Amino acid sequence: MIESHLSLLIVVLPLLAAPVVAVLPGGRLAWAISTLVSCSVFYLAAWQLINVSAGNVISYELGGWAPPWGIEYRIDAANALVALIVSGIAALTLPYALKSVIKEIPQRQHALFYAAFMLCLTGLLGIAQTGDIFNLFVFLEISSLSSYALISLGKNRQALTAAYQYLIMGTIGATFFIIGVGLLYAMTGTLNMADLSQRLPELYDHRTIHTAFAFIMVGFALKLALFPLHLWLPNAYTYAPTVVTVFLAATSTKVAVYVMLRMVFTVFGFSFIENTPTDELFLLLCIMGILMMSFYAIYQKDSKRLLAYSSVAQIGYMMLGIGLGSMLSVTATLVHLFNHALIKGALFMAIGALIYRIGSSRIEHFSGLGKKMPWTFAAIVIAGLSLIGVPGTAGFISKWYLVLAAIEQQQWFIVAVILIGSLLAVVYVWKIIEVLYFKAPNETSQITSGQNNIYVKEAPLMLLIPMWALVVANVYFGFNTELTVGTAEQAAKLLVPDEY
Amino acid sequence: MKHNLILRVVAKFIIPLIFLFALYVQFHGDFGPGGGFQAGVIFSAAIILYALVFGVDSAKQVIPPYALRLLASVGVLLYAGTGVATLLLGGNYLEYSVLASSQLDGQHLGILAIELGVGITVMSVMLIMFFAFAERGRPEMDSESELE
Amino acid sequence: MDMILGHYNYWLVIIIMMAGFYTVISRGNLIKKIVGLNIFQVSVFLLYISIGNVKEGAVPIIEKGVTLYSNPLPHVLILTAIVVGVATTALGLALVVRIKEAYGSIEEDDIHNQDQSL
Amino acid sequence: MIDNIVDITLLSLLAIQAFAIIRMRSLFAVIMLFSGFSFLSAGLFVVMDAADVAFTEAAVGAGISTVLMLATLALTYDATEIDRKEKRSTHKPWLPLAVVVITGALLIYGTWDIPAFGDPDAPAQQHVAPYYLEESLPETGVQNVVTAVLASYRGFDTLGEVAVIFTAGIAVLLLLGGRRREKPQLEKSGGKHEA
Repeated sequence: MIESHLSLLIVVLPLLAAPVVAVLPGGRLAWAISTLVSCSVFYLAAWQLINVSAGNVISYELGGWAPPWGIEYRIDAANALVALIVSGIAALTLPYALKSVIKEIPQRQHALFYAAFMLCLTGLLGIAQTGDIFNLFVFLEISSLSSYALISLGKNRQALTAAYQYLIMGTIGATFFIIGVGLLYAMTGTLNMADLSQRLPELYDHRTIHTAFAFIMVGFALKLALFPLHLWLPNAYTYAPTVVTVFLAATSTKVAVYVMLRMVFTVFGFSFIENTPTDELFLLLCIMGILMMSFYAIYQKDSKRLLAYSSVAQIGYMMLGIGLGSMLSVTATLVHLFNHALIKGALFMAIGALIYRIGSSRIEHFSGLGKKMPWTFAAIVIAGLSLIGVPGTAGFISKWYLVLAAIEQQQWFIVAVILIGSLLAVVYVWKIIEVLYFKAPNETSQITSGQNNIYVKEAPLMLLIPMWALVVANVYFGFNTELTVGTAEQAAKLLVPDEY
Repeated sequence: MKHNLILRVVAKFIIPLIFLFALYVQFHGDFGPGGGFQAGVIFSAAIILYALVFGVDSAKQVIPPYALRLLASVGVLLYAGTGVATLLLGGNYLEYSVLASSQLDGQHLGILAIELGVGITVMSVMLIMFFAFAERGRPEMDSESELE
Repeated sequence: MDMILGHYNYWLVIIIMMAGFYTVISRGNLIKKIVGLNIFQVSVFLLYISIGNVKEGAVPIIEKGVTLYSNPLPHVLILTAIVVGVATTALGLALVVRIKEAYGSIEEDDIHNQDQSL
Repeated sequence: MIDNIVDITLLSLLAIQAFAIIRMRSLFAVIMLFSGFSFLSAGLFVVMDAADVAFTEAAVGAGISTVLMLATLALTYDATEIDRKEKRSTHKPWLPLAVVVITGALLIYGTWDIPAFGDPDAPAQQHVAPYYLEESLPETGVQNVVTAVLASYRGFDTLGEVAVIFTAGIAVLLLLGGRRREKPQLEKSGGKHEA
C-alpha cells in the first residue's frame, strides 16, 4: 500500500507529527518523535528517488481528483533529489539538536520548538513535491512562518529584528509570487504546472506573461537571497539558534533554487527566457553576487555571518547554472545544490559545536580551539576544502561541472569568476582555520563566554556524529558521483529539452 | 467595566446568540457562504467578548490555555486524520468518496469532518493569540479597557 | 475607451497595491509596516477576485434557473490567502511586541542605532 | 453599468484610504483607517460576487487583524501617550518611491494584454472553472461551489491553510507565551497560562 502513497506520506508524516509534538509536556519525547519521523521520511525519500531514477515520473492525485481540477504531486528526479536532501539534513540535524537545543532554548519551549521544526520540514517538503503552483505558495508560507518563529528564538535580541526583517522581505517575496501566479491564471485558467507548461508557449509574446514571469522571479529571488535581495539572510543566519541555522542554511535556500529551476525550465520553458534579457541579467547578478559576497565574507568577524555571506555567494554559483541554461549547467546547479547542503550543513554544525563549548561565535574567541577540539577542527578543515572546491571533495565535483558548462558556451569570463570565487573562499576559510589552529589559546579574550579556551573539551558525541556523517558524505560524494551527478543528469534531461 | 451591569446583561444575552450563529455558519457552508474558517473566527469572537466583559481570568476558566493548545492540535489531526482514514479505506489522500458506500455520502461526511477540523483549529488559535497578547499587556495597565 | 472600461478595475487595484507596498518599504515604524503589508495583500486579493469576476454573473452557489456564475476558483484561492495573511500579521505583531520589550522602541532608526552602538 | 459605478466608487475610496494611511502619523488613526479599508474591500468583494471572501475578509481584516493591531499598539506605547505617533522618517523617500513606481508601471504594462474585466470568454473562465460549476453538485452534493472546491477538489490546499494557522499559533506561543525578560516582579501572571 505504501508504494503508491509514498510521495504523499513524505509530506504528511511530519504534518501529522507537528500537532502531536506540540502538546507533549516535555522536550525529550518531542525530540524522539521528531527524530523518528524525519528518519522515516528520509527513508521514504530515498525510496522515492530509486523509483524515479529510471527517468519516469510519479503522479499522485490528491483527493482522487484528476489534474488540473485537483492538486497533483508530480515527482521526477529533480523533486526526488531535493526531497532527499531536505529530509536527509533534517534526519541529521535532529540528533544534533538534542544537546544544542537544551543549551540554547528555555526548557518549556522545547515541545513547541520541535513542533515548529516539523512544520518547517513539512513546508519545505511540500514545496519540493507539489506540481500545483498555488499549493506551492501555501507550503511556502508554512515553511516561512515557522522559519520566522524559529529564527526569533535566538539568544540575542537581534534575533527578533532579524526575524522581523525576514518576515517583511519574505512576505513581500511571497506576495510578488502570488501576483505572478494570478496573472498566469488570468491568461491560462490553470494552476497545474504541467498544464501551464502546455498552455504558455502560445502566449509567449503577451505582455502579461512577461510581467508574471518578472514577478515570480523577483519573488523567489527574495526568498533565495539572490544578490542584491539577500539583505535578510546574514542577520537571520547569524542570530538564529545553531540548529535552526544548520537546517535553514542547508535546506531553505536550496528549495528556493529548486523552485526557480522548476519555474524557468518546466513552467515557462527556457526558450521563453532566452527571448528576454533575463538570462543575461541572472548571469550579471550571479557574477556580482559571487565576487562581492565572497569579499564581504573575508571581512566578517563573526563565524556564522562569514558563512552566511559565503552562502549568498554560493547561491550565485547555483543560479549561474540556471542562467547558462544548458543541460550541463542545470546538472551543475542540481549537483551544487546537493553538495552545498552537505558542505554548509557540516560547517554550521562544526561552528555550532564550538559555540556549544565556548558560547560565542566570534572568530577571535576561537583561538587555539583547534588543538582542544581536534574532531571538530578536522571537520571544519575537510568541509572547508569542499567549500573551496578542492579535488577529492564533493565541492570539486559541482564546480567542475559548472566550469565545464561555462567552457561549453565559451563564457571564459564566467570561468574566471568561478576560479576567483574559489580563491576568495580559500581566504575566508583560512581565516577561521588560522585562528583555530595557529593562535595560542587566549585566556583573556573570553569575556563573553566566561571561561577560557585552555579547559575546553571536545564536543559531545551527539554533536560529532551527525557532523561527521556530513563530512564523510562530503568526501564520499567527491569520489562516487553516481547518485549526485547521475540523478542530476536524469533531472536535467527532463528539465531541458533536447535541442540543447 | 467588570461592574457595568448593562454590559454584563447584554453580553449574557448576546454571547449564546453568537455561538448559535457560529454553529449555523459552520454547518451551513454547503448551501451558503460560510464554513469552518468563518465559524471558528465567530466562535472565538464570542469568547473574546466574554473575556472583555467578564475579565480574561474568568474566560480562562471557561477554556484553560492548555485545552486551547490541545484543541488546536486536535483540529489539525482531525483534518489530516480524515486523509489518513481515506488512505486506509483504499482511496487516495483526502478522497472522501471512499468514506461511505456512495460517493455523495462519502463526500458529505468528509467535508463535514474537515470543516469541523478547520473550525476547531481556527477558534483555538485565535483565542491563543488573543490570550497571548492580553496576558502580555496585563501588568502594565488594565488590558481589557485597552483592547476594546 | 474599451481598453479603459475593461481595465480601469485592474489599474485602480494596482494603485492601491503600490500604496501598500510603498508603506511597507518606506516607513520606519514597525506597526505601520505591518499595516502596509496588509493593504498590499488585500489589494492582491482584489486583483484575484477581479480576474474571476464575470459580468452579469451570480455568486457561485448553484441555483435552478441561473446559468452564469462568477469564477469560484479565485474565491477559493483568496480564502486561503486571507488566512495566510492573518497568520503572517499575527506573527509579525508578536515580533513587534517582543522587539519593543527588548529595545524600548519600535522605530527602525532607533533600533538600528542601538545595534550599531554595541 | 450600475455595477461599474459602484465598483469605481468603492475602489476610489479604497485608494484614498490607502494614501491617507501613508500620510497619517497617528498610529491609532492608521489602524482604524485600515479596519475601514478592510470593511470596504469586503463590500467590494460582495459587488464582485465573492460572498465567501467578503465574509472572511470582514471577519479577519476588520475583526481579528484590527484587534491584534490595537493590542500591539497598547503594548508598545504608554497609555498616557494619547497620540501615538510614528516618528518622522529621516530617510529620503526616493529609493522606495522609485521601486514602487517601477513595480507599478510594470504591473500596468502587464495588464495590457489581460482579458477585459468581467469578460465571460476569458481563459480563466473557460478552462478549469466550468468543470467545477457543472460537476461539483453531482460529484460532491454541495451547492456552494466555493465550499466544494475548497473542501474537496483543493482540499489539500485547505489542509495547508490549517497548518499555516496552526504554525501561527505555535509561533505566537513561542514568542509571547513565556515570561518577560525585564520585569521579574510580573512573572507570576506572565507564565501562568503555560502548561
